[in-house]
Amino acid sequence: MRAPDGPPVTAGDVLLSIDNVSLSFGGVKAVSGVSFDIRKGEIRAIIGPNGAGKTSMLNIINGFYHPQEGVITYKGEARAKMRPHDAADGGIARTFQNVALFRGMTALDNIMAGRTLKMRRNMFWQMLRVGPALAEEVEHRHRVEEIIDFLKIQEIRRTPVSRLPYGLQKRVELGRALAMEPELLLLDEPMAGMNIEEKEDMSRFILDVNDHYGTTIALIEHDMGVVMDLSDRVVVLDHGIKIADGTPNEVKSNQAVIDAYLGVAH
Amino acid sequence: MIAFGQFLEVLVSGLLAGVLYSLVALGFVLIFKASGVFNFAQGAMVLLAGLALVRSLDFMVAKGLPFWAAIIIALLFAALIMAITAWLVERFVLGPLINQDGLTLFMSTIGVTFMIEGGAQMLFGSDVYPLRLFPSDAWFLFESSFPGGILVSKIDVWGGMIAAVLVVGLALFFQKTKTGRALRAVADDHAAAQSVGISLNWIWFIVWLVAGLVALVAATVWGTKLGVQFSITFLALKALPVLIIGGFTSVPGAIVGGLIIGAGEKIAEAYLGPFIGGGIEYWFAYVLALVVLMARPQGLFGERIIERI
Amino acid sequence: MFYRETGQFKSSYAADMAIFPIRQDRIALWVVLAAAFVAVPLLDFFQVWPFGGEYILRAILIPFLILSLAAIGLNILTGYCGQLSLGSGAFMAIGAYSTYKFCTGVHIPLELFTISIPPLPVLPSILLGALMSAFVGILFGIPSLRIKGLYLAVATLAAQFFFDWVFIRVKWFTNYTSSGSVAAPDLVFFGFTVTTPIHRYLLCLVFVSIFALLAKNLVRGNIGRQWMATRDMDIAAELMGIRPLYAKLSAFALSSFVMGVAGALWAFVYLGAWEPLAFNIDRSFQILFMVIIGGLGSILGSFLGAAFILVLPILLDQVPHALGVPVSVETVSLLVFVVTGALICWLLIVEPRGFARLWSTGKEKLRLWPYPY
Amino acid sequence: MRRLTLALGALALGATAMTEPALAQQNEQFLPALVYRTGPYAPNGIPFADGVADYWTLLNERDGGINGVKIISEECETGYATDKGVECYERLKGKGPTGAGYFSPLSTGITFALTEKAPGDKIPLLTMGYGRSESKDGAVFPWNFIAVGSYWTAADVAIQHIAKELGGMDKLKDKKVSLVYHDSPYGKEPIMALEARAKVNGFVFKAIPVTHPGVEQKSQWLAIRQDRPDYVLLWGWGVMNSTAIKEAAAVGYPRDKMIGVWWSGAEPDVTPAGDQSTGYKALMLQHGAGKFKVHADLEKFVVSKGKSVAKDDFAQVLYNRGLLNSMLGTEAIRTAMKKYGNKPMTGEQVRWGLENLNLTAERIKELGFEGMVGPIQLSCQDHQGADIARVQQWDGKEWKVISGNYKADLSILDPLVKEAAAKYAAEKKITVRDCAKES
Repeated sequence: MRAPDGPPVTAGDVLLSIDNVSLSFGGVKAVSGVSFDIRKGEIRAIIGPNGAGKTSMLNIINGFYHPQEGVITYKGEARAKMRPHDAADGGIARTFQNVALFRGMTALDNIMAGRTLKMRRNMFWQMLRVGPALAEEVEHRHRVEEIIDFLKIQEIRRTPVSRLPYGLQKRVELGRALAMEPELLLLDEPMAGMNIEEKEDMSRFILDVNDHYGTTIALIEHDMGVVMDLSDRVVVLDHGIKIADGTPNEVKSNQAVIDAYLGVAH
Repeated sequence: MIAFGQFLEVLVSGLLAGVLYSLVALGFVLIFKASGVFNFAQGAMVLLAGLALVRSLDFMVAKGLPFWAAIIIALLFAALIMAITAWLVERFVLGPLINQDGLTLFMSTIGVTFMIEGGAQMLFGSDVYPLRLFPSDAWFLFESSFPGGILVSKIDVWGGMIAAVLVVGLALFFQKTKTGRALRAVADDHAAAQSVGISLNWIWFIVWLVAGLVALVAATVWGTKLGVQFSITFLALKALPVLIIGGFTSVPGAIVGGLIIGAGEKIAEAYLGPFIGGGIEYWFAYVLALVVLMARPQGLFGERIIERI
Repeated sequence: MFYRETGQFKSSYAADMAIFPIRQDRIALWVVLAAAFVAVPLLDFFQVWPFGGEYILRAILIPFLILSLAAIGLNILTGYCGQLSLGSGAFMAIGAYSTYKFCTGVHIPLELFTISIPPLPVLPSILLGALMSAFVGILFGIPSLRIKGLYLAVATLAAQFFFDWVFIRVKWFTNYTSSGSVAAPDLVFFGFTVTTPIHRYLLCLVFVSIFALLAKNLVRGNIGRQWMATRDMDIAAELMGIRPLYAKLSAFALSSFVMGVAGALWAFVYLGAWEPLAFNIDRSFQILFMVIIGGLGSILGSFLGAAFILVLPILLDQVPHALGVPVSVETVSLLVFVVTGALICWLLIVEPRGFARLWSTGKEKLRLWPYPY
Repeated sequence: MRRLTLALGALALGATAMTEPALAQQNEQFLPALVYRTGPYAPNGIPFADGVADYWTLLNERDGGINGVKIISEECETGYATDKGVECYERLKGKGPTGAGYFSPLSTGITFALTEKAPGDKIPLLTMGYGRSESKDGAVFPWNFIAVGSYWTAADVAIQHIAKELGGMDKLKDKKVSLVYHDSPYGKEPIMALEARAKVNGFVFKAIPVTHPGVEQKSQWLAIRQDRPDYVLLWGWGVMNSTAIKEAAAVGYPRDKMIGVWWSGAEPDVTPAGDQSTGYKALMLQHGAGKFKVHADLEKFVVSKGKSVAKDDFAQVLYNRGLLNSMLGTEAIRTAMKKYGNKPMTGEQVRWGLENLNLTAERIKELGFEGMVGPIQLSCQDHQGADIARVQQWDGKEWKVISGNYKADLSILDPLVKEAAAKYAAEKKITVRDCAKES
């Protein structure tokens, strides 16, 4: 099964659209009837109080959860039930709320692992590690070094990630997702647990990624200031239902959003 | 009618044999449940308990003590040995390894296995020592309905009853006693248990002690069946499929797993064996366990593994 | 002082990606290889201590090399891909018996046609035998897509016991000998018959060196990163496009292949004649011990673990005799049990990640020495 | 640092142990002993090892060695594991002034492995009553000596005894004989001979495997209960034997219809089953338990001096087998000395001694083994030397001999030996010796 390879999507077109999607776990509704879209090249924020179904939404987008209802259209093609690696094939990359790095590997290897899909030499060549196989490894190492330079993590290349401080782990994780050269980058609370300085760094990286590579980004974030600064459009979820969608300013003044955040009873 | 009688006989003896495997499997479950340690040493503990029991028993009988008095003292002595073992294991091996991952703890219990096997034979000898606590002949039931009747070994029935008492006893221990409740708390969440003042070291000592006593009970039955000797440690391998079918964390699972494995392997040996050459019990038990796992990856009674990200 | 990388600059990524980027390490490797390939044969040739007689070669070095190879095989599966297996013995047995069959000719009369392969030379037989092992490895790896951790470990015992039984019961594998034991044919490689211990040793050394290098290449390449990613966090790995099916089954296949080669060498080079008991559950456990004690996820660790688990009991066994202490064999062998067990526990307490980690911590310290930081 | 020194010290010690400079006196014969005093088969391994050691001690204490050449020996624990056995073999084979005289591994697996190594090292294997049955053919197996009896002899004699109990060979027809065997090469050895016998005598033969180590045999015995064979042959080792007897008792199979091989007929096999063993029969490798003239010497020269390693296994079946094993080995050395002189013998010389061993009734009486073993003569063609065995029965307290000697039917067995040996020779590309040309 391959991810849809539809017609090329240009900036401003809809890259991914979610129509009336519902997901429940054994009777508990996590997401119900949510629709929104993500346009090519934008930074799209998904916000909402705890338990609003934000992470579930990301899990649906990259195929880890399969919604019971609704249609997901990616690059113009509605997709059937698919496995997470098919989403990766289609150019969707992801970071995680609680860092999900490969703890036993170095920062460099973690990011190199992001190149998996781009590497073509088979096991036999890898075993010999000469000629084309070595050339391929070197070529991808170049690309990864660019990312390392970009994220300014040259010093920790060879450090096992389990020994890195949290902020750096988040950065490596971003690097790993970037190594996949994604079309759509999903960031799940990229700034959770960071201090102001780290947040500023991370924000700059996100904007740079969006600028430099033209990567479409969907992010979940709690820090409203960050969301307002970064995002082009915001979708607000509460208890699995979409309560608002629009530019940061529109959303900010939306009464339903204010109520949800202040905890007014429905 | 003969065929059905034979089938019943195989089934009954399989179920009972399975319960005897459960006796060994129970020890694994207790330790895994309370500490997440896959205790490879359980088979060696059965050997140690058996040797301590039979050697002290023989010694006191030779000294002229009446059998009933000798058996009580011998049981107490063996229990004491198991308590000392539990203390040593906790103090010198598991204590220092607290918070390590499962594989390291598993490996350390293999080290413990070597030490117990070597130490037990050094202290008590490496010969075969007969133990006769239970009758080992058989009943022949329903002789009027089936020619020759249905054979039921008495020792297997004893084993079954002992297993039942043991499971009820363990259930009461976990439900009704303070220590038992603490054990359950630890099983649920190590850190939380510690934060409410339950000492992990104490708990681990208790759980190894209980597992040691379970090993002693298993040793009385299996020692009578086989004679107390090194080969008793191989029982661990018969208990493993029982363990996976039941799930590593469930006491009733160990019993149900035993019944399934026992009946399954005996029926396979009796009805499938003749066609493919026999001797298939060992692997059949594991293949059966594998099939169950394919349907339920955590065993029949194990806690469901939920994948999150 | 002497172990520094200061002043060693890499001018290309290829150099930076070498197995040992630090010069001192490279030198150490060459020294070890030279010792293994040149010094040992020389010492043996001149019968210099401790190579008087054949004991060191035949009873220590040859089994050490073969078991290291098996440990590398298991390390690929358990150490790198995180799939715990207790079926190593079975895969070694498949390698051994298949090699034997290819060596003596395969003849399978079927209903419609007959599969008939004439007796093959030893080398292709070993490789084909290992392929068989890899094939079965894939088959028994399929449950790993659903079953994890200790449950999987116990499930791999199904393979262990099943093949124990198969090689006892199916007479075809043993060419219908009356007892079901098998004697290896002569070891002929390209017209040269390997008989003397030193030749056998060199044969094993060549196999082990090649497979260690290939394994090292794999684990530091793309497939190795896929394995480790699957081991460390299988869900995240899948979200990055790593197919668990491919990662796990390729690890099972390669690991079984290497273990198959090790099994063939164990049977053909070390034992010479064998029965299924030579590959029973104890062998599986022995190799798992080696991998854990040596260090999961380390090729070097496989060697260190094999040395520890194999050689330690042999050494301990001889200590009292060497000291002239009159202790009975029984006491000594029981003491060996106790001491080995205690050392395993002690080692795990000191460094739960095994020898490989001790080694790398030691190197880090050495780099800084004499300064504490 | 102190730790490192200690570790290095231990290493150095180990290394010295392995080299063992030949400081030993030149007039000593080194005899190795592969034993298993621990592990699953220890209850059977201990008495055998004790017998082996005590007889060597006796020779040293009473006679000052073999023709004045003192015996030095060293035990190595194999735990019944093949790879450990090979390590022990390598460790011991070069010790002493002339190297190891001969090896007796007492394990089928180790025997198989050593069979491949012994010719290269020129050390004979004395595998008394076990190992490859076809190694009787000394032309193909010059270094293997399956002296006194093979499993095929055993199988044949067992059938003859059954026939006698039934009242004649013709009575065997359509009777059922089942073999309960240890599922390993050891247990499988007799099957070929029994199948051949079944063809000749027309009985129904059934082989029932028991998986190692044999702690669980319920299914097998339920099958026997349903099948009701007239006789059950038992080919077990270690815990399997006593468990079989108990299960037989549980299913009500008469113990006196069970006949064990000589490795299933010792005290550790019957005592764990207590009274249930009463009536159980087993073959004897000619000898049984009990004291003979040699035991009087042992008591006088070894036991009373506190030099015996035996405890309560003195004069038990396997202890006596150990004595016999040592006696055969040392007599072979004595034979070799006649040709090569009274000095330590090399393995090659001991091989000649074994091949030319001729133990007459007089010599056996002299050695104090009268009543334990009959005359044995080995030759290039015949590395077994005797094809007879008796049957004993456990009366609840001790083993009682209940039959005379049966001679195995060589017209059935010899073709099997020839065929199997030829197959081995072909597979291993061995040039078969021409025994007619050798003296």
